[in-house]
Amino acid sequence: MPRWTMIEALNNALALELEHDRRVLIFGEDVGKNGGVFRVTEGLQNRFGEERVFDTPLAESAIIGTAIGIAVYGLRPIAEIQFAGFSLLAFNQIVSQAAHMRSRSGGLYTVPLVIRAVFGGNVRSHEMHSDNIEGLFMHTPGIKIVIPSNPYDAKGLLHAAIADPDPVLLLEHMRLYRSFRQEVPAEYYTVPIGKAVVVHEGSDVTVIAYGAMVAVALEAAKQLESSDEASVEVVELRTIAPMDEQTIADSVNKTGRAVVVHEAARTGGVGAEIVAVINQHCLYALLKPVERVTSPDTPFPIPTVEDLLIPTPGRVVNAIRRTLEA
Amino acid sequence: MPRWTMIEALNNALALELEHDRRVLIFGEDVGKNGGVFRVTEGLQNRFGEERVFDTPLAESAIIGTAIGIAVYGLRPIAEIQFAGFSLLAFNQIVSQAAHMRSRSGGLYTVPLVIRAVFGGNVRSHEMHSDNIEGLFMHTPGIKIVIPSNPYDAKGLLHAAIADPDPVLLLEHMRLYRSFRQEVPAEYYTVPIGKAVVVHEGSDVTVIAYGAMVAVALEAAKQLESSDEASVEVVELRTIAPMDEQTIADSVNKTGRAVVVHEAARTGGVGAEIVAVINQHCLYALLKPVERVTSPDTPFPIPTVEDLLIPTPGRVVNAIRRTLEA
Amino acid sequence: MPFPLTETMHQVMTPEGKIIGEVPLLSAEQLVKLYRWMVLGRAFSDRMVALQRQGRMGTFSALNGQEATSVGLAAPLQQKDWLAGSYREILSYLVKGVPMQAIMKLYRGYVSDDYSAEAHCLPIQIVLATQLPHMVGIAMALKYDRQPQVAVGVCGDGATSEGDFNEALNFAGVFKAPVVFVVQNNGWAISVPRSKQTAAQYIAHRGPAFGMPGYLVDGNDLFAVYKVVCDCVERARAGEGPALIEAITYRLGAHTTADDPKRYRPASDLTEWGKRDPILRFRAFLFDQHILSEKDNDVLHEEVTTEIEQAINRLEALPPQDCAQVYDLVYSELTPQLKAQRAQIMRELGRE
Amino acid sequence: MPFPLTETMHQVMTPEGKIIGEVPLLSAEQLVKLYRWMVLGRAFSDRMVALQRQGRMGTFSALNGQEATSVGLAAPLQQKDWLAGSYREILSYLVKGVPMQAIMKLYRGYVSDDYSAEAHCLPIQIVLATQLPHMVGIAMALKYDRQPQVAVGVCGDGATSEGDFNEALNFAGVFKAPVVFVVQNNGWAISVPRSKQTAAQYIAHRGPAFGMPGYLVDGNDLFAVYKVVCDCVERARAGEGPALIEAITYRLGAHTTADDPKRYRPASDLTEWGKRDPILRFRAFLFDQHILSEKDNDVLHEEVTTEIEQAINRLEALPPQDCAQVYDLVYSELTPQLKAQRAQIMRELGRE
Ligand SMILES: Cc1ncc(C[n+]2csc(CCOP(=O)(O)OP(=O)(O)O)c2C)c(N)n1
Ligand SMILES: Cc1ncc(C[n+]2csc(CCOP(=O)(O)OP(=O)(O)O)c2C)c(N)n1
Ligand SMILES: [Mg+2]
Ligand SMILES: [Mg+2]
Repeated sequence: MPRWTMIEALNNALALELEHDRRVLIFGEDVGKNGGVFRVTEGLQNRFGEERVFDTPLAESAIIGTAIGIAVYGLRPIAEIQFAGFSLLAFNQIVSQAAHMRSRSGGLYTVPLVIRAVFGGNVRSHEMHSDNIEGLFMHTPGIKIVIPSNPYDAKGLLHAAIADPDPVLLLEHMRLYRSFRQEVPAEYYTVPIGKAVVVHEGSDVTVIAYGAMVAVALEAAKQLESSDEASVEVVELRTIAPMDEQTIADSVNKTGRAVVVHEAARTGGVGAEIVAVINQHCLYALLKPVERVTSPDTPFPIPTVEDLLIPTPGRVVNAIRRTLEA
Repeated sequence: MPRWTMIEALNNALALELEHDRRVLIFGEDVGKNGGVFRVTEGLQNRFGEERVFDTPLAESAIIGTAIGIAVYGLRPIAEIQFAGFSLLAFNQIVSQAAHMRSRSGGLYTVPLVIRAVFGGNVRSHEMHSDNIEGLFMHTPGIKIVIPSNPYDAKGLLHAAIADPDPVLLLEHMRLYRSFRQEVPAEYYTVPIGKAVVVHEGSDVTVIAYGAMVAVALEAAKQLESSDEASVEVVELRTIAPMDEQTIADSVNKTGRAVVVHEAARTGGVGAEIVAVINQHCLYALLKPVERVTSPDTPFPIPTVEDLLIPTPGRVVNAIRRTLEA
Repeated sequence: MPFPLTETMHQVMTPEGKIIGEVPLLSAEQLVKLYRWMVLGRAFSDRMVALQRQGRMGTFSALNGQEATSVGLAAPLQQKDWLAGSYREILSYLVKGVPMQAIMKLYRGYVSDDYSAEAHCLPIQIVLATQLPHMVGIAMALKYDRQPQVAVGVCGDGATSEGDFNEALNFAGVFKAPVVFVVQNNGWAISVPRSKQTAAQYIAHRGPAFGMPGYLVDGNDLFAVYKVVCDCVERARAGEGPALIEAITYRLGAHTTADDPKRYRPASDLTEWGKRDPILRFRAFLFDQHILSEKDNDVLHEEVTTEIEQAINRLEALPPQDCAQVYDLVYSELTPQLKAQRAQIMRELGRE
Repeated sequence: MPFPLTETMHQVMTPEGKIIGEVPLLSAEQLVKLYRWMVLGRAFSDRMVALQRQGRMGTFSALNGQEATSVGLAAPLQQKDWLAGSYREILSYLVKGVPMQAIMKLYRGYVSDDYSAEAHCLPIQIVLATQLPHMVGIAMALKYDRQPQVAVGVCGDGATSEGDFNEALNFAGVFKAPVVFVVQNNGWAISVPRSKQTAAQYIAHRGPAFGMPGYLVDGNDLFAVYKVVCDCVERARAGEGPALIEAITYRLGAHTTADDPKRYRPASDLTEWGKRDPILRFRAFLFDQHILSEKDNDVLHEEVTTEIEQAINRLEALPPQDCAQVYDLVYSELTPQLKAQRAQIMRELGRE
């Protein structure tokens, strides 16, 4: 089996889709000849032609707006927003249009649209380039939000997103793009949307994370387990919306303690919803307040301080310890 | 003291501001001759001239974008977005620009901007006109979000928002605009931003609400108190961000039970953050899971069903009863 | 060479009913059908306003005065051509094949599940201008799919100030998409006059700025609108790219049933524009040419009234909106959250 | 009458250095100062790229090739005029009075707290085109305040496709705001050529569409840019409203240090545009006119290098960024949440 980075896995998935389904179109800023600023669409225009893979003018609202039309028509657009932070310019098209088309038309029209966008910190990017935006979209019924943590899932979730009849926002973490390789089947497969997964079993405390924070959670788990301090279960969400409440509840009801980790700011983030889910399903099992380890309630941390302010294994360990205190 | 509707109270506040501070400018769609589609700016252009109170072209992003420039320059713009749902078109200007200007400029520039917008259900409005958007903005450090529940607070909070050196989103509930009158001083006064208030004391359970849901919560409290079922404390947030965690915590630590009520959809809404706050400060006092009574995770309920799907006193009573079950 | 900044207003018939241009080649039957649509549009609009006053409909936007543009922009389209517009375009929607029931259900506050797939119209748009990029996308898809259809995107003069209007035109130009943009310039965006909406002399001048022709047309002249739309649609169909049409018309009524235009515009405007009434103008032509008699006209009006009343009766005989339906329409499948929320509300409403 | 769709490219000096227009009235000293800015811009840009390669700076966008536009758009401004642009406009910012330190701190990943109030520049914009409505707002405020200043908003060719670009122009026209828009059309938006950005022949044609004049200028001709900007700025200052200027130039380097232009553009382009190098062209003029000698030129280059190296030394001598500062900059006062979060991180970092 090939060993691929997340970029290679995504590129392979896109190529498979273009090959097998003529309805699939890929577009956005610089996705054509340039192959995307991170090379996720590398070689695709060359192989499948300018009609299938093309650059657009620099206008995020129109990228999503036209993609909605293309999807309503019956094709399978995959629109790239060059950096997730710039999806704010397409916010209305995503939230009031893509998400509502099915309801507004009484079910007549659907929007089988995939929006891909990169985000994520610890890479010393400029303002808005690293912004974690999942929390801004989580409050919008009608869209699904997916964030993979590894090449295998990235490919499988992308295939699932394209097959999904509803709009899916696939957020790809910049730091995971090339940081490691993994065995990835070269063939088509899907990873289900809407399902979380226990990536590490444990019994004393549950850490819930997604994207790049999964590795941070696992590292914290390793540290505490090697010092025999605690047995830590790590739940990876993979899908932010709709959230897999069952998997979270099962784990926390087992361990009685929970720590939520995300890279986004704290207030009103995904972590708040996770705490609400735990409150609803696990209150009687809960021994300590759920801890939220997040970035601060500031604009996304600037390069010189991001490594301090984005959750680190050390801060997750501290939080876990707080849940273990008598 | 005059008895004013919320519209009259807001109109009076705007007039006072225009009178006393030449830096105050009011603009937006139809705020001039027409006095706003709800008459909040009625008579102001006539009295203060077209330079102070003026209509703009129909473009929400530019309304907020120009308002940012006007605020950075040192004036005190009050920009109206005709219906809060259309603020999605200005989402980027609010979230990446107004909210970040202070940070981005190292504190050199500030954005003393007030954005006023109407929203709210149970009025049989068209799509997007009733949308509760506070949850979409709550995850953005750098802005404040204020939602009054009565004419007195509306006026005082508007004055406080204009005096605030940072951008404030003032969301005015359509149903509260004219539904009742209240004694309102004709003089300048402020109601503090960032402070919640106990609007009704009780001892068995805390209901946390804001905007039009305050009356719904109070009605539920009345019903349960008149049947001697429970003594209900009602906390009104008034400010959504930054949230007054202390007032919430004090009440829930006293009662041991909590119900959160909002008109917005459930997932990722303000209610999730409130539950997270309660989890953090009150877990050991909490006897039952916090209940969230909200609108469904659908686009805002359409006119024929909104009275059923937006929280009602009956549904709040049911939720309170669930928190009281053995 | 850039497309020119036109200052020529296309006109076939003067407000006085004098033919000064080329009358489109249409049979008597077709002409009466177009006229019937205009009459139906106004009657429908008046009836909806009346129903709103009685609390039987939600806030409604009358289209009176804009019948020629509304009909003229939709009539030249083939069934599989696509159309999208706002609340002011409902007559165009009816012409395009959307059932009256779909429109009425919307304003009655029901789920809008009566749009027919055959009409190829997107749901009535509320967020101004956002439908235009959708139509560009549909046009791009048609082109990709080698289909001979076109897409027509309509909006008001106010909506042209939105970013999406401009982004849509720019995309259409770049992708040479078979899309035609029609601006119903009715002089007002609620209380804001066209003169305060843009400093440009004509909205049509936005066309050349994005690499497409921009046309001006007398929007109260059915023949002129029909003709210019035909030309642009055929040009797009032939692969020659998009076009922008500014139809100059006037909103004779209030913006909506919640609006009071006396607050912001002089009554003299109405007198002025009343003289250019698109229906009277066209009717004068039909009478003149003996295509329609007074008697035919009366019959036609009666038929139209009956059609509308029957639709209202059907509407008001509908069972109340099932509140469970709104849960089912969010995604292709209910999420666990929606399933739980739906179950809970059914329980609380005693409808388990 | 609409403003015309210009096809005249303003030029004062041909690429070969021949004077074909009116040279602005500037003293020898002023001319050398302008030249010095161009030299400093390029040296600064080259140095930043080198520092990035050594890991001493973050991703940086070279401005090479665009020195004439960058200097020519800023030099005519008075101190209290306002300016805002993107990462590509840092030379304009330096000319306008922003300390080199402010720019360097930004790219070094520090809090940008060295912008000086006197420079009247908004922070370097990252979200393309969003600064333009801000400048319209500032211009509206200046007008309201009866101040004689103007605002200048700059962006690239790619940014003109954004809704905000168009909304800004439209507002400027309607409010007759004293604002001048300058588009640095450098041929590319990363890998997307100008020809795919819009179907219009010139971006300048967007001006008339919004009721303002649109000018075309050779962006590698310092005199031409200087002259057209002067004219538009003075026109705006005189209360005659906004203008749009399209400066046609070329990005000689990569889009940023993370970009590889060989993937998308032919090397021949560079040869072609290298011949029109704005610095060489202007230097030829200065040499010709004996305003600058070879020796002066060498001294000037040395001075500029020293200035940059000193700034780098100052920068690298700075203490590390205090992470507590970012908490303090969000609001005028720390919220209770930020206070708690700040305290907690200080505790966890052992910095109580
Ligand atoms: C994006 C957006 N902003 C504001 C509104 C509120 N609004 C509804 S209609 C209207 C005026 C529209 O004017 P115009 O585009 O000329 O269309 P007309 O009503 O004249 O047909 C406004 C401001 C809206 N629906 N959408
Ligand atoms: C709104 C937005 N979308 C996308 C980007 C990513 N991006 C950065 S620079 C660039 C190209 C800009 O081209 P242009 O406006 O011509 O400016 P230039 O870089 O050529 O000076 C893109 C797409 C961005 N910064 N902002
Ligand atoms: Mg109009
Ligand atoms: Mg460029």
